[in-house]
Amino acid sequence: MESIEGDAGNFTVTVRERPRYVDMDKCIACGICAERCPRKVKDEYNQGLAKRKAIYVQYPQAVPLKYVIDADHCIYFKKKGRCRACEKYCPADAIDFTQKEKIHKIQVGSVVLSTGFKSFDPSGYDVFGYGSLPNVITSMEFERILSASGPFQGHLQRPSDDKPPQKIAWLQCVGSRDLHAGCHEYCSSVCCMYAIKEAVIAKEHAGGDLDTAIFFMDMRTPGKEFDKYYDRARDEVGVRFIRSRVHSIELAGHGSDDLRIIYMSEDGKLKKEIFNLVVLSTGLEISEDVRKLAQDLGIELDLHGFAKTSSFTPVATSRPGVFACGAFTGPKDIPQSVMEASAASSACAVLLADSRNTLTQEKTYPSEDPIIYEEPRIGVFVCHCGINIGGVVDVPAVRDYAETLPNVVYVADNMFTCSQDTQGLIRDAVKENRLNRVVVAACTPRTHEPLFQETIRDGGLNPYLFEFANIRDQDAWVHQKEPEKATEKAKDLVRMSVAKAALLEPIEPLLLGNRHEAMVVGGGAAGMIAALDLADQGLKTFIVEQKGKLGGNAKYVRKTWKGEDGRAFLADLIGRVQGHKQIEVLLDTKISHVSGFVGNFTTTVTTGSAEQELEHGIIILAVGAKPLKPDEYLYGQNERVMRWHELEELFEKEPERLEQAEAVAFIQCVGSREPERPYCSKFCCTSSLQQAIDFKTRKPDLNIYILYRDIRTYGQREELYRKARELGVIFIRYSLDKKPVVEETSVDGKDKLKITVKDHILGIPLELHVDYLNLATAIIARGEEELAKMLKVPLNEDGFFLEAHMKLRPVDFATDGIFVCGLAHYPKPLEESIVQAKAAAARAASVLIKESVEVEPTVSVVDQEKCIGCGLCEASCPFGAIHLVKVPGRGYRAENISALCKGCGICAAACPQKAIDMKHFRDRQIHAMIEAGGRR
Amino acid sequence: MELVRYLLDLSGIGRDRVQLRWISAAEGQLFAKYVAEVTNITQELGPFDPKKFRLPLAAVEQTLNSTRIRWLLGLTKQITEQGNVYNEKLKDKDFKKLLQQATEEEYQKALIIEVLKQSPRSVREMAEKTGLPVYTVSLRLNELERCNQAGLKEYSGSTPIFMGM
Amino acid sequence: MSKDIKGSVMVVGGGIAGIQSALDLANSGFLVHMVEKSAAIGGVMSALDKTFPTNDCAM
Amino acid sequence: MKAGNIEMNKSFEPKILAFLCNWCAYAGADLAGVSRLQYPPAIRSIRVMCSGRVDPVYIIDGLKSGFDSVFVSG
Repeated sequence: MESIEGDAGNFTVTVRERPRYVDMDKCIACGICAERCPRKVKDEYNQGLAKRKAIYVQYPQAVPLKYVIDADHCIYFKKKGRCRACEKYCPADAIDFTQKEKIHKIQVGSVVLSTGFKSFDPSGYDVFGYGSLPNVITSMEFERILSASGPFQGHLQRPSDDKPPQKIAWLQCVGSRDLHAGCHEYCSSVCCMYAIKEAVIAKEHAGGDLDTAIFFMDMRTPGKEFDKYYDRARDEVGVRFIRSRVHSIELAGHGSDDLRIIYMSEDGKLKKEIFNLVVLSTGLEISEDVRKLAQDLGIELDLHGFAKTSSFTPVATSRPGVFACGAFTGPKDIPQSVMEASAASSACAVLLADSRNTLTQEKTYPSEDPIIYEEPRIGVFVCHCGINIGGVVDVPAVRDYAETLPNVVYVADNMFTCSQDTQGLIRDAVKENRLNRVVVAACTPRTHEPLFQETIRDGGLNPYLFEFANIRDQDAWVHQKEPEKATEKAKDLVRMSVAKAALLEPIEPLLLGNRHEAMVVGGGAAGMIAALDLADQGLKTFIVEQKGKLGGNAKYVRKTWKGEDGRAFLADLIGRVQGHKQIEVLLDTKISHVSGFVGNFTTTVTTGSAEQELEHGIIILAVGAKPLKPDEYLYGQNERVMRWHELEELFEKEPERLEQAEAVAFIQCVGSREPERPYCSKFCCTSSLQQAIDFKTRKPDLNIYILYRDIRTYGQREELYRKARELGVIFIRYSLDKKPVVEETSVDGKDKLKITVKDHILGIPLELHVDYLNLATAIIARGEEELAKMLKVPLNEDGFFLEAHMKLRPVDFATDGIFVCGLAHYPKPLEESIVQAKAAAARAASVLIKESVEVEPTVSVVDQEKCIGCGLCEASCPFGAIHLVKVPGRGYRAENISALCKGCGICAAACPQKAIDMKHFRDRQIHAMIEAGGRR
Repeated sequence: MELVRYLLDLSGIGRDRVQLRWISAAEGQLFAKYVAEVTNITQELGPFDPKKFRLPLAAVEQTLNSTRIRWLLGLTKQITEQGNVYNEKLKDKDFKKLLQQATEEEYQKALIIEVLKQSPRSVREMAEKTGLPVYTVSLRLNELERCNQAGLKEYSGSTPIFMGM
Repeated sequence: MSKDIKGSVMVVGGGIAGIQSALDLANSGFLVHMVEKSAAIGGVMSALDKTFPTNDCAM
Repeated sequence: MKAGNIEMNKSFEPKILAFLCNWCAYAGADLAGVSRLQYPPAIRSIRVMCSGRVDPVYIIDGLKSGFDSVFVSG
């Protein structure tokens, strides 16, 4: 990308397309060129741990799966016209050395920059010996070592002698949270998580005896389900966690490749330990290329090189119409990147709403081939899923077994059946072998069935001529120590699926009219942002709020951690919502009933005693959460003990209180990260630090103590931690088994609080006398069981709404047309709530703008010949989806209302006449599965 | 499902061959625990030989497919919550009793039908094959005759021989 | 802000964020041009073995 | 004798037919996989949209077909 000219809504972007020297239309990705290419090059994709050729594909599942010539290494380009081996051997005549660089000028309405990050390069960091000690590697290198498609096919071995290591150490914060030249001050936000994961997976690969140790300063696992993983890694998997900063690494001895780590333990003692392999948890940084690009495009960056954004418009860059998401705006993990990506798309959609659908066209499918009605011809595809399945189940044996089953005419096994290239293989196999039923044995239909249905649809088959065999989630993964039995089970499951597949029949799609209104539940910041993003696209939106006014928890945010004015933002937000023509706000309103489905919801709401029905196409849940009222540390018993924003409000109202105070303390993790609530509330550290800095700036001689377990100022928030320490805020770590004790006392006639806590560095109990104590208490769910039940969406163990997929679908539910954002999903700071709200709006808008929605056609069917009109089905259906209709001359007969039917099949089981059957789960299909499964 | 378990007890197969457990999408741990539990129970019971239980299995299946039982099951809610055509509401306990009695009768009839499918038999033979008391066989046979599901075939001496219809 | 608004968006970078953005935009009725400097999309995530905290395969 | 009997039975590999509701038990079973919880390899599951779909006859069908027991989970 070279430059952007023009204004938001109409940019001309200049991009330079580098030549591939391979004709994309001709290349068939057969790989002969790479086989013949004499030039070997270090493979960047495998972090230089393996070699590739000068003509290559990045990785076997690459999209597009087309070869490319690396002109920097190709002999033809280096030695003017020599070699040309690839050209000679290419069967498709795809090599084209004459390709030139092309300049494109493309007109677009807006631009999204998702340029990502690069891993910190520790070469310049000589204390850890990276580059000189072969068994000191980076975390990205370790990822490739663990990967089944990596240089060692997933066998755990170390670079120096290819031997499996017995002891591995991870060093956290390499290049991050480090003020040395060339390093970064910020926390990279993801390294704690990936290090724990790598340690757990390494132990899984090595099978038991491997010792793993993670050297860290603060364990920062603040995300949803993150602390549980950490707890499990430590308590069940046996990963060792050593709180220390590593001093240096040296060779263990002459002639040995092992490494001695010299580190300072928490109590200040110098310790040494020998490891076979050391992994550096390198941070994330913005590359020089991206910095330069930003400069050329006129995008402002912060001092670390990340795109400058406001907490309130977290995906907008300094240039109107240009948006940013992912690691370009700060170090972050996959779910947060995915949410930002959706948020950026929402921001574009708001900007370009008037020109929607002007340049796009609908996807078309080949018409369905009538061969589907012929005798069953089944194709079976068995997936290795890297080593996920292949490492346990004997995949080739399952494939060969499938070939012996009745009606099976084609079998194959694939490394990753879900990859783009395999989809092509499946489509081709369907056409070439006239397959009319397809079975895939792989992960789980709950995530991947839609993908394969789409694939066979592209191949000319009805999507319901597909059947899944779950041999990963419910086989390979849960029988890791019994490979033979797992293989037997896989064979049985494939046999059952093939038996059902033979009886599958095509099902016609069910299209229903779609409403274009949205209902947002909750009028806090998240709810309002989501509503505005939809309303700004011209979509009518209802906000249903239980309380008497808008605002929610955002009113407590006086300032964001970046220093922006939270109250002004909230006032502006409420004003925009109330003044918007497309938004209808219903205050003091409760939801009493919800019926319907995506595109056609009807919700009954009550305001006081008045009841009304809202009709809408989607639901966004933004019901928020609340802070815990603790029953410890004298909260509620002594007025000097407060929580969250109570102390700063007190100091605001009565500034003399701050003037007179000599010392204040904060206790972190009150009610969080405890057995009862094993999760982190994510923004308490930031909040307490912000307050501490504020107090200390206003009254420099005030003593401030922060009692913490880990300081979790992830990302650029680390600045606050540094600043607080510089200002002289005192940090004292405590552990869960030795919580601080708070007592009332008086000093020189003044009422004080005495806090006793064991200091980990000095090893002795400290007594602190403070005027005020502020507790950072857990953020807890509101208890939305009833709402969850009404909408049939799940809650997790902690009472927060559970999204469809933790990483890839962070605002969706498995139930279509319902989305979640804000604190209802998990505790998070305001800027992340805003991102998630915009993401929810983006996902919701993509449903709302459609003229019709396609619903699952796997509904019940009534055989009116058998039906006697008894009405038992109508009485038993929980969804009101089947009723009796008058049939002239025959009395009443049952009829299915497809739009409401969830396909549960209760009616079929209840019918005394056996007149009801379920599409795709027909009686005879299930019988066939049972019969096939029982066979020995 | 409770009814199936009741029938499995009646037929000597044993109710524990069917296990029911409720879990939610978030309870992976519980799922693993339940599978271990059900596996254990099954191991304690030992292998199931469908050949040995051919007759009771067929009868149980027939009972479950019988119009009477399917109707009763379908009407459970109506009878216990809204009342029958005479506006009588049955207590859960009473309804359960009624259902069990109906199930037992239907099962006995099904056994007799299954036995008669093999060949025409006398009442005593039927009692022997089904394991039911002679008196019970006579009662059920009577009902079957009324519904045209069984009938007199011939006399062997003075002993009547019945057949399925 | 321009008067002639184009119904298209350019997404720069084909990692997980870029892909998600592009998909959401395309599903909302906008034409998307994706620009990626390497020869394939997928970004860093494609090189990860498994992902935290579900241990799903990154591919 | 009885104890010995049970011991013997323990060694047999049961085959259990499982009906799992797509939204609850099947999802829970997937989660068990994601969490790598190990359990005995005895079950052969059939996914249904709701455990209410499980006609009692299916259970008898399972026993007739050679399964040692039937597990219904919703």
